[in-house]
Order: sequence, then structure tokens, then C-alpha cells
Amino acid sequence: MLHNLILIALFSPLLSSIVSALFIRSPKKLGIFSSILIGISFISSFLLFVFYENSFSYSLFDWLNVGNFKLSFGVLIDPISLVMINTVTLVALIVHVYSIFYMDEDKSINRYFSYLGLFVFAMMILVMSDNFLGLFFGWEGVGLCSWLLIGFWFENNDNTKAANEAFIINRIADLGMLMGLFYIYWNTGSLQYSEVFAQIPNLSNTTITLIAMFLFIGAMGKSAQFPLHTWLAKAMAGPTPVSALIHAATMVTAGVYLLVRSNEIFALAPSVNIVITYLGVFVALFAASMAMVSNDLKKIIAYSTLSQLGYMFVACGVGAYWVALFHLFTHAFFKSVLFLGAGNIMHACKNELNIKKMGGLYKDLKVTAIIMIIASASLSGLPFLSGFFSKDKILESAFSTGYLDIWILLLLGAMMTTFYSFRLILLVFFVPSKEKNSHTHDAPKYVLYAMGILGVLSISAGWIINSFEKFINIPFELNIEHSTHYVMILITVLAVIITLVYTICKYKQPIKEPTSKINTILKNEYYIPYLYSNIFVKLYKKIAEFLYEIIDQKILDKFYEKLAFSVFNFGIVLRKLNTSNLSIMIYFVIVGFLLLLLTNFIRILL
Amino acid sequence: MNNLTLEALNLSVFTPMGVLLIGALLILCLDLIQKDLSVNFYTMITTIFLLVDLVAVLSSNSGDEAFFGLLKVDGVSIIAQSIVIVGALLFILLSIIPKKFNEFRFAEYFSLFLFSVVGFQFMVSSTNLILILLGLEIASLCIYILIAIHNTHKSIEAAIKFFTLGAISSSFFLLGIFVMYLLTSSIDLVEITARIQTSNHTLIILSLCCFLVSIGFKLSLVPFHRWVADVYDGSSEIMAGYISIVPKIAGIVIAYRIFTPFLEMNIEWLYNILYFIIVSSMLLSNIMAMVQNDVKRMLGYSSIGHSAFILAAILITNEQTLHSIFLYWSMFMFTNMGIFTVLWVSRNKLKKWHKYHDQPHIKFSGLIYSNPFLAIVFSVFMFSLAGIPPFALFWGKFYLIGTVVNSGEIYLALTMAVSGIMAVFYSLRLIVYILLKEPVELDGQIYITNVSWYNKFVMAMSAIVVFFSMSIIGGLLGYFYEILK
Amino acid sequence: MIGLEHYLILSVIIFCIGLLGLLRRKNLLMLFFSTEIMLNAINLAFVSVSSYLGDITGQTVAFFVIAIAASEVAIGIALILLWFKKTRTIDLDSLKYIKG
Amino acid sequence: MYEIIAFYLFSSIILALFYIVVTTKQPVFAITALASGLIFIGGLFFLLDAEFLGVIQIAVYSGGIMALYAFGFMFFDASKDIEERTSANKLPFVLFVLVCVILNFLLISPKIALPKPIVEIDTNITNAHQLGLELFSKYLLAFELAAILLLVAMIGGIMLLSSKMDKSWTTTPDDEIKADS
Repeated sequence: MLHNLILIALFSPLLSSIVSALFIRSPKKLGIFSSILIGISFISSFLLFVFYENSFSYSLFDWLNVGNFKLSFGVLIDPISLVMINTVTLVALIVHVYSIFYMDEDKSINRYFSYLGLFVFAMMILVMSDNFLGLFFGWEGVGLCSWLLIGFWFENNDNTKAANEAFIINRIADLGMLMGLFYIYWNTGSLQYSEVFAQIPNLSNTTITLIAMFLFIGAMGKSAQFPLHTWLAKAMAGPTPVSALIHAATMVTAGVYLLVRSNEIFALAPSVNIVITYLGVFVALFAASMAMVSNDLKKIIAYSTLSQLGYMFVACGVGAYWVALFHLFTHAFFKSVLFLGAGNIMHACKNELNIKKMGGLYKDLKVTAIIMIIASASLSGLPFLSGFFSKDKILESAFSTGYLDIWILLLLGAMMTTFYSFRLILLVFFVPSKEKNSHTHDAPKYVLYAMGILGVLSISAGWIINSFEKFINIPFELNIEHSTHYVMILITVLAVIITLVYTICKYKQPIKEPTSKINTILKNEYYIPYLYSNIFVKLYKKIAEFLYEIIDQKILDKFYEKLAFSVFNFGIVLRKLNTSNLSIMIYFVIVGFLLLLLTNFIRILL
Repeated sequence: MNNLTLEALNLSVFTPMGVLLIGALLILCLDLIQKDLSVNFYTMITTIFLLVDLVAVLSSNSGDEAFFGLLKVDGVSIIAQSIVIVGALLFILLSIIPKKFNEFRFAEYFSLFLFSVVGFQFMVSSTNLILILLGLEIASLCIYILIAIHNTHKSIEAAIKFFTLGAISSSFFLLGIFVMYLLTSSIDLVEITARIQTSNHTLIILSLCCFLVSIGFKLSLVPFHRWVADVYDGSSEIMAGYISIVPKIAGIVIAYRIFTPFLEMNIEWLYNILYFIIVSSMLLSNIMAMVQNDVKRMLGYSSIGHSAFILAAILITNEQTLHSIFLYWSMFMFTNMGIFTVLWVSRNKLKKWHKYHDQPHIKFSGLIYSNPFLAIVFSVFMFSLAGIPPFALFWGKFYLIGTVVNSGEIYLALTMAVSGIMAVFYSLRLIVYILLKEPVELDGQIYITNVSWYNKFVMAMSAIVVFFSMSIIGGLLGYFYEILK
Repeated sequence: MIGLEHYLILSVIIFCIGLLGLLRRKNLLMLFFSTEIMLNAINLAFVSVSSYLGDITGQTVAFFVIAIAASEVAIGIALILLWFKKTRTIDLDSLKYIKG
Repeated sequence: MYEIIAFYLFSSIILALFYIVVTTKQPVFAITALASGLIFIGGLFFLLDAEFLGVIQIAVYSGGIMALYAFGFMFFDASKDIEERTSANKLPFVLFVLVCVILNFLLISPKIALPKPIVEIDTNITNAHQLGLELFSKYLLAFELAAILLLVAMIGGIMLLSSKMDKSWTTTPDDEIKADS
């Protein structure tokens, strides 16, 4: 029966995709049908979890069985994959339901559901496969679907550009991944997880480091880590539910999944782990600082995703793999609901994205606002919400492995997270709006219920932390004394709450330009602490803006553009040289011959 | 030399080629007796003979010799011949179309087509250099003619360019043979390698220089690649597709037979030069392919890169070389066949999209709207060309790069992977036109003016292979292992 | 007695004259003349080596080279003639209908 | 002694003639020079005891070159210079000298220890006899292939110059073709 459940869970998204593709030109809308199929997939995944006893792998069919090259496509059911498939199918289900509402007016809604179903299928392959090749297939599959979905509204040329950038940067990273796979295969003779991990301890240190490095490059691309991160913010060009599903909850976390899955390789490559840790911290802060100054609703959330991915990588880097997976798990819920809420806001404001132009939406979008506040609180790590448990665990893990510096930086990151999350909430919902938009209204009830599920999970998913640790069963010892532990939690909570209060004070009113100098001076004199913090904040804001505008937008973005452009230009120059003149063709042949002779000649002379 | 009996000739080995020769002559005779036989009729005859030929090739025993050792059938030759015949078989089926093109006025078209296949078959089943050259010349002359009788200014120009450079390359091949002959007094590759005492002789390298020019031309490697785009551009889609696959596999076999023994002798010069040629071919061709505005020219440049991939497999000379070469080329064959079939189906006599080009990128703008089915099939083939899993060419690349990594050539493998990424650039460029641009043509019928059941069959065959390649390659590799013992 | 080297040098020079013609000539017919010269240079080399080695194979090869040269001339002339019929010129620079 | 004189005489004539072929502006000169150069190569074949090939060379080329003559006169007005835009630069000559010197150096510099022959020349039978034996036994297949090669060339020549090539169906619309036939 378990086998049937696996097949149902795996193939019902594919069925949804195929059926939607068949009706691509019909006006009939298949959203409900697709959602039911994804729902079936979710139920099967959940049942698999309920009936789970021992991890087992189930071979679907033999792929290759030639000489010394054996591969079979199998499915591995173990705690890691169970967590992943349940998260993926649940979020996918809710995004599907949401899309029925969000994409209702789009002509090509069936095409949309077809892509979405295909994406879920590829993602399931990615997380369920019991070998690296299947993982790579899913990896490429989700990349392809992401390309299709980012460029879904291709009437706009920018969207196409964004989609291409995402695809190409991912391909560059996949190259690293592919090299890693080759290296694994030729060193261990297999791509099956079980066999590879059994062989790994016998390999030399350099080999393991190389393998880990290559795999990590692959993970960097998919999880948009610096310097391959520029595509993620641009990927927001796609429909908002897509951002919720792909660019928050599932695909971008595939990199983390890869690290968790091959933890036995990474555990033996300490130097790579250090790189992962520091890169993770850097990204966590780098992205958060950009989120603090951005005014684009979706981009803020995208940068926030980036920052949280940095946290997960830190957890992987210090060896706390189950913590990384746990943060992935909780993050999926609150981040996707944030995106869905953003979708509601955009729907209400006629696709306005600039948060500076919004405000006072609380009256009209009460339910959305409440859900988003919960999600943001959870994201900031306010006590007893799910984000609190997972993020706190990451801080503790970093602390307990002796990275005090990283702990401090991550704490700073947490404060920044609070700041930008509530800045967004306040600016969108509470600041009195400049223009009166009278016609805004909230999303239909069924959508809000669906979002409510995620909202509830954003609150409660963290409570299972202890059973989660037991279930995953990747040992990681926290050796912190109880008293230190409490002090740490206290510090974190206090820091977050102080930031929260500060943010609320700062953005209670729309920030006005100071009207008169005297007024400002008076104000500053009255609030001396405020002055300090103002200077500090301003300085910080400068740095953040520098990072955002110069490093990210100007240097890296331009770099990728210039790279592509210069290759293209080089080609044009070459094309000019390659005139179609027969005489010149003959010259090429004979000069080529002469060069060959010359090398021979020089060889003799030497 | 007095034992010249029929038994000594061992004619049974000659059967596959004999069948085709009879077929070619039969077509010539039929044309003499009865003019105005339809294209369908000739196509069917050609197909039947090719099928018989295929069966004969597949049932021949590896290791047989005939004509006093001039004709040698080994595993390499059996697989190469099969690829040649399957390629020819599917391409000739494209001849049955509703539109009238100039080449189909000639019954000799089919006869020459068969002669070219015979030429390639001889070329790959001998180690005697002069027989190889004769086979090459027969096939090449047929191809020059087949290109020219498309009868446009462009196609004649392409034929003349191809012919001139081909004649030069043949001269260099002969020069290479001559130097080998001077060194060993033999023109048989097996004897030559047996008779060479010191591997570091200047004359060996001189001879290899000449072979490099000639084979470099045949496989279109930098800097002997200049003809490719022009010839593809000028030829009809059938011939362009044909020369992108069939002559190349013959050239690959020759390259394998000539270079491998010397690479195994550890001639450093040859290794370095090949390395350089591979790297520059892969990188330059992919960059050039990126900036083309015509699909056929783009495919021309892309095929340079694919040849360089194969040469990389030859360079590393390990026991998996041949398997990876043949796997790669079979997968490439079906991918390319699909692309050229799509182009052929969409070919018509209007030049409404571009002044010079028949198949500019812009022609396919928004094909997804005007003809969704064709658009999807086309993009699947292009994805395969880019090496995106799970389509056919991914497997070829995977296995080939794996082989290269296995032999410790990590930098070469990296270069190959980088060129794989560049392949994504140029395929994506076309796919963007197909899927993500405003349509130029709202009437989808204009893209299928040339469609017939036979076209559809070829397209479906290629699509099936490309799509379900992962269930095919297992059996294919197994077969290769068995044949290559 | 003349050494083999003399014949080899002669052949190489003839071969290179062929190359010179290929590079210098802008007339298709002259281009084919040049390839003819190259083939004959190789033929001469084969025959001389065959004779100095006392091995008949070289002459056999030379025989086939003559056949190859003859068929190449036939096709080459036919192609030029076709081109001449279409464009009334056989200048190499008239091959300009294909553009990149 | 007479061999040496013949060799140097023939070779200098051949080089001069071929040089004329690639440099002259007079098309008739070029064709004549080519034909006589090829025939002098046949002379060298006699000198090398390859009588049969010598005969073939002269027969084929004196026959074949007649055809070239015919074409030459057809294409050009014999009295005029070739309207040929020969490139004025010196690059071809530089390349010529470089290739020539290096190729000669590479071919001649190593002491060639002549290898053992595989099929020895039998002085008891004539050259034609021995070549015939070789062609019709060991190289029978190659001989047949040469025949096919010539057949292909013949068919090709006929096809390319047939009247069906005058009007190209590839560029004429289909309805027009139907109307014609």
C-alpha cells in the first residue's frame, strides 16, 4: 500500500499538468481539478508520514544497466524526504487554491496550472529520488518550470529577461553540481545515496573537499547565494503565487535540501563548512540590509527569503542539519503566506508594488493584514511563534560550536529582520494613506481560509521542535549550559522586541520631511537617545543603500549583464571576421596547415 | 597472386554495399526505361534498399575480412554503418512533400544519395587509406552534386565552396598518406602502426599535420571550419541535415582509426594540438552560434562544437571512448534530425521574413500562438540540443563528460561543461523567439506547407527518441558493448 | 644517380606552387587548375618513392589518384559551368549570395 | 648521366610551366602551360621506370586537357587578359615560401632509412603487367570503387548541366510549375 501511496503522491501532479496542457486552448478553467489532484498528492504524502516506520527505498524502474554503469530510478522514503514532500505538497496545494482566485482573469490560466503541476512533479522527483541523478533531474526540471513561470507574462520583455537570467545563472551553478556528480560517480562507482555515503569515508580528503565544493556551488545557484543571487529578486516578475511556491517555499530551498541530504559528505569536509557558514552569515546580513531600504513590496520579501536561506546555510555549515531542515520547514509556511498576502495587496491596489505609495489598507484588508502580521512576527522570531523556535535554534547551534562572532552577527540579522518586516507591515497597512483608494476589498473567503491554514502553521509549526529532532535523527549535540541558554534566549527576544518597538515608533506616522530647522533641532534636543539612534540608523541606511544600489544593482547585476553582453559582442566581431569569402576560407586552411607545420618545426628546434 | 577465386574474395562481406550499389544502378536503369516515375516511387525504392542494407549490416559478423583484407568489418564499422544508414533512411523519407523543389525532378537524385551512403560505408569499413579516400571521394562528390541541384544561387555557391575546400582537403589527405608510405612503405593503417619503430619521428608528425588538416576539414574543426555555416545555409534542409550527421560520423571513425594508435604511442605533440583544437572549436563555435540570425547557420556553428566534443572523446583513448562517441552521435542524430525536419516542414518558397535567409530566427517568432504543436516539438528538440535533461543529448553529454572525467582530464571536462552552458545560450535564444515573442504570423498553416505523412513520421520518430531517450540508451549502450566486445 | 631527395623536393615545390595558385587566383577555373597541380605533385612523389623503395604500392596509389583527379575535374567543371550559366561570370568574388 | 640531365631539364621545365599557370594573365597560356606541365610529369614517370603510369598520365591529360581547352575558350575571350582581381599583396608569396621551406625541411631533414617494401617490384615482368596484377587482385575493390567514382562524376556532370537546371523549381511558385507542365 505504501508503494501505491508513493506513486499517487508522485504522479498526481504530473497528471494535473498533462490534463491542463491538453486543455491549454479551451476556455474551461481547470483550477479546481488541479487543486484536487495536488490535494490528493498531499494526502498521500501525509499518509506516508503517518504509516512511516523505517526508511526504505522503492525502485520504480531500472534505468541503465550496462557494463559498469548501473542506475535505477528509485524513491527513498526517509524522514528528510517525508518532511520535504509534506511541506512541498501542502504549500503547493494552498498556492493552487490561491491561484484559482489570483489568476482568474488570465486568459492562459490552464497553461499556468500546467506549468505549476509540472513544477510540483519535478520538485517531488528532486526530493524523493534515492540517487543523485534523479535529484539532478528534478533539479533541472524545477529550473525549467521556474523559467517558464517567471516568464509567464512574456508580453513584457523585462519578464523574459528576468526568466533568462534566472535560467542561465542556474545553469552555471548546475555545471558545478554536474561536476560534483561526475566526481562522486568516478570515485565511488555509484550515484545511489546509500552506496555513495558508504564509500565516502574511504576517499581522500581532497576528493571529498572537491566533491563538497562542487555540490555546494550547485546549491548556491539554486538557493541564490552570493554572488549568484541576483536572479532571485528579478524572478519576482512572475505571478505572485509562483513566488510564494517556488521562490520562497520550495525550489530555492532545494540547495539546503541538497546539503542536508548529503550531510555525510559535508561532515567530512570541514574547510567547505567554514566557507558555507561565513557565506551564509554574509548573505543573511547582506540581503537583510537590502530589504531594509527597498521600496518594492515583493522585492523586500524576496530579499528576506535570501536572508533566511543564509540562516539555513549557517545551520548546515555548523553541522546542525536538522535545524536547517526545521527552519526550512517553518520558513516555508510563513514566507509563502507573506507572498500570498502580498498578492492580495497587489490585487487590491491594482498591481502597485511601491510600499511608499500604499498605506491605511488595514481597514479594507483586515484578514490579510492579520495573517501577514502573524507571519511577520513569526519571521522576526517573536516568542512562541514558529520562527522563534527555528531561528533561535540556529543561533544556539552557532553559539555552541564556538562561533561567537557569528552568533552576534546573526543576532544583528534578526534585528534587521524585525525592522524590515514591520516596516513593510506598517507602511502598507497602518500609515495613513496619501490617496484615497475607495474600491479596495479583500480576497474571497475560501482564499482567506486557505491562507489561514498557513497562518496557523506559522504560529504552531515550531511547537513540534522536540519530536522533529527525534524524527530526523541527524545527531547534533548542543552543549550549552542551561543558564547561558536562558540568557541567550532572553537577549534575542529583547533585541527583537526593542527593534520592534523602535520600528513601530519610527513608522507610526508617514515620515515627513522636516518642515523647519528649528523644529528639527528642538525635536532632536528633546530626544537625545533618538539622535544617536538616528545617526546610527542613518549611517546604517547609507551602508545598506550602498550595498543595495552599488554592490547588488550596479556591480553584480551589471557584471552578469556585461558578461553576457561582451560574449555576444565578441561573437559579433568574430562574425565580421568570418566573411563568407571563399578566398579567405582557403587562406584559413593553408595558414592553419602552416601553423601546424610551424609547431612541428619548433618542436624539432627545441 | 594466382589464387584469385571467388571464395578468396569472400563476397558475403560485401553484401551490404552490394545491395545499395544494385539499388542505385536499378534506379538509373528505371529512369532510362520509364521517365516520369513519381518521387514517392523512387523514395520507396530507396527506402527499401536502405532497409535491406541495414538488415545486412546488422547481421554481418564483426571480424570478417574480404578482398584480401581491403574490406574489414569490425564493431566500429558495424555501428558507424548503422548510424549512417538510419540517418540516410530517415532523411530520404523527407523527400515526399507536397511542394515541388528542383532536386526531385531527377531520379538520379536518389541514385546519387545511395551512392553517397555506399561511399561512407566503404570509408568506415576499411583500414586501407586509399580505399578510405576513394569512399570519401565518392560520397563527397555525390554530396556536392546533391547540394547544387537544389538549384538556387545560394546552393550552387555552397556546392562550389564545399567542392573547392573538399578538393584541397583531399590533397592534404593524400599528402598524409604519402608521408606514411615514405616512412613505412605501407598504406594500411594496421601495418603502418606495426611498422613504426620510433614514435617520435618527424615524418609521423608531418603526416599527422596533413591528416589533421583533412580530418579537421571533414569534422569542421577550428581553423578549418569556415565552410560549415555557408554550406548549411546554401543547402536544402534535407542535405544540410544529412551533412550534419552522416559524413561526420564517417569522419569521426577515420579520426579514431588514424589518431588513436598515435595517441597511444604518447606523441605529446598530437595530444597538445588536439587539445588546443578541441578547446578553441568548442568555445569559438558556441560564441559564433550565439550571434547568428539564421537557424541553419546557427546549427552549422553548433555542429562544430559537437564534433569537438567527439574529438575530446578520441583524445582520451580509454575503453569507453567508442561507446561514448557512438552514444553521443546517435542522440545527436535524432535531435538534429528533428530540428531539420521541423525546418523542412516549415520551408516554403516565399522569402517574406528575410532578404537572404530561408530560416531566420524571426520567422519563428511566437510560433507557440500560430502553431502550438510545432512550437512545442521544436522547443523540445532545441532543449535536447542544449543538453537539458531528460532529453536525448543530455545523456550523450553526460556519458561523454563522465568518460572524460574518468580519465582524469578535469580541465577538459570543465571546458566541455562550459561550452555546454554556452549551448544553452544559443538554443535559448531561438526558444525565446518561439515561446516568448509576439507572433509575426497569425496563420499557423504557413509553417506546415510542406507537411506530409512521411515528414510527420520522421518527426514523430525523432521526438519519441528524444523524449524517451532515457529508456532507450540502456539498451543502446548494451548493444554497443556487445558489438565492441 | 639522382637521390630520392631531389624528387621529394621537386614534388614539394610543385605542391606549394599549387597552394600559391589557390591563394593568388581569383578565378574559379584557375583554382581547379591549382588543385590539379597539387594532386599531380603528390602523384609524382608516390611514383618516385615507389621506384626507390622497389615497392609497387605507390604506383597503384598514383593510379587511383589519377582517377580521383579526373572525376574531380568533371564535377568541378560542371559546377563552374552551372555557375557561369546562372551569373555569366566565374570570378571567385561573384560567390556572394550567401551572407552571414 | 643522361638521367641526371633529363631530371633537371624536366623539373625546371615543369616548375616554370606551373609557375606560369598560377601567375599568367593569359588564360590560354595557363591552360597550355598546365597541359604541357602535366605531360612532362609523365616524362618523369618514365624516368622512374613507371612506364604504365607515364602512358596513362599523358593519355588522360592530353585527352582531358582538350576538354579544359574547350571550356577555357568558352569562358574567356582568348585574346583578352583574364579579368582577374589578383590580390596585390605579397602574402600569398610569403606563405608559399614559408610552407615550401618548412615542408621541405621536415621531409628531407630526417635521415630516411628506407623501409622494406611490401610488394616488391619484380624486374622479370613488365611494369604494366605487375601493376595490372596488383590492381586486379589486392586492389580489385579499390579499382571497382574508382569505376563507381567515375560513374558518379559522369552522372553528376550530366545532371548539373541538364536542361532541368535552367529553370529552378525551387524558386518558382507551385502553381506556375503546374501551369508549365
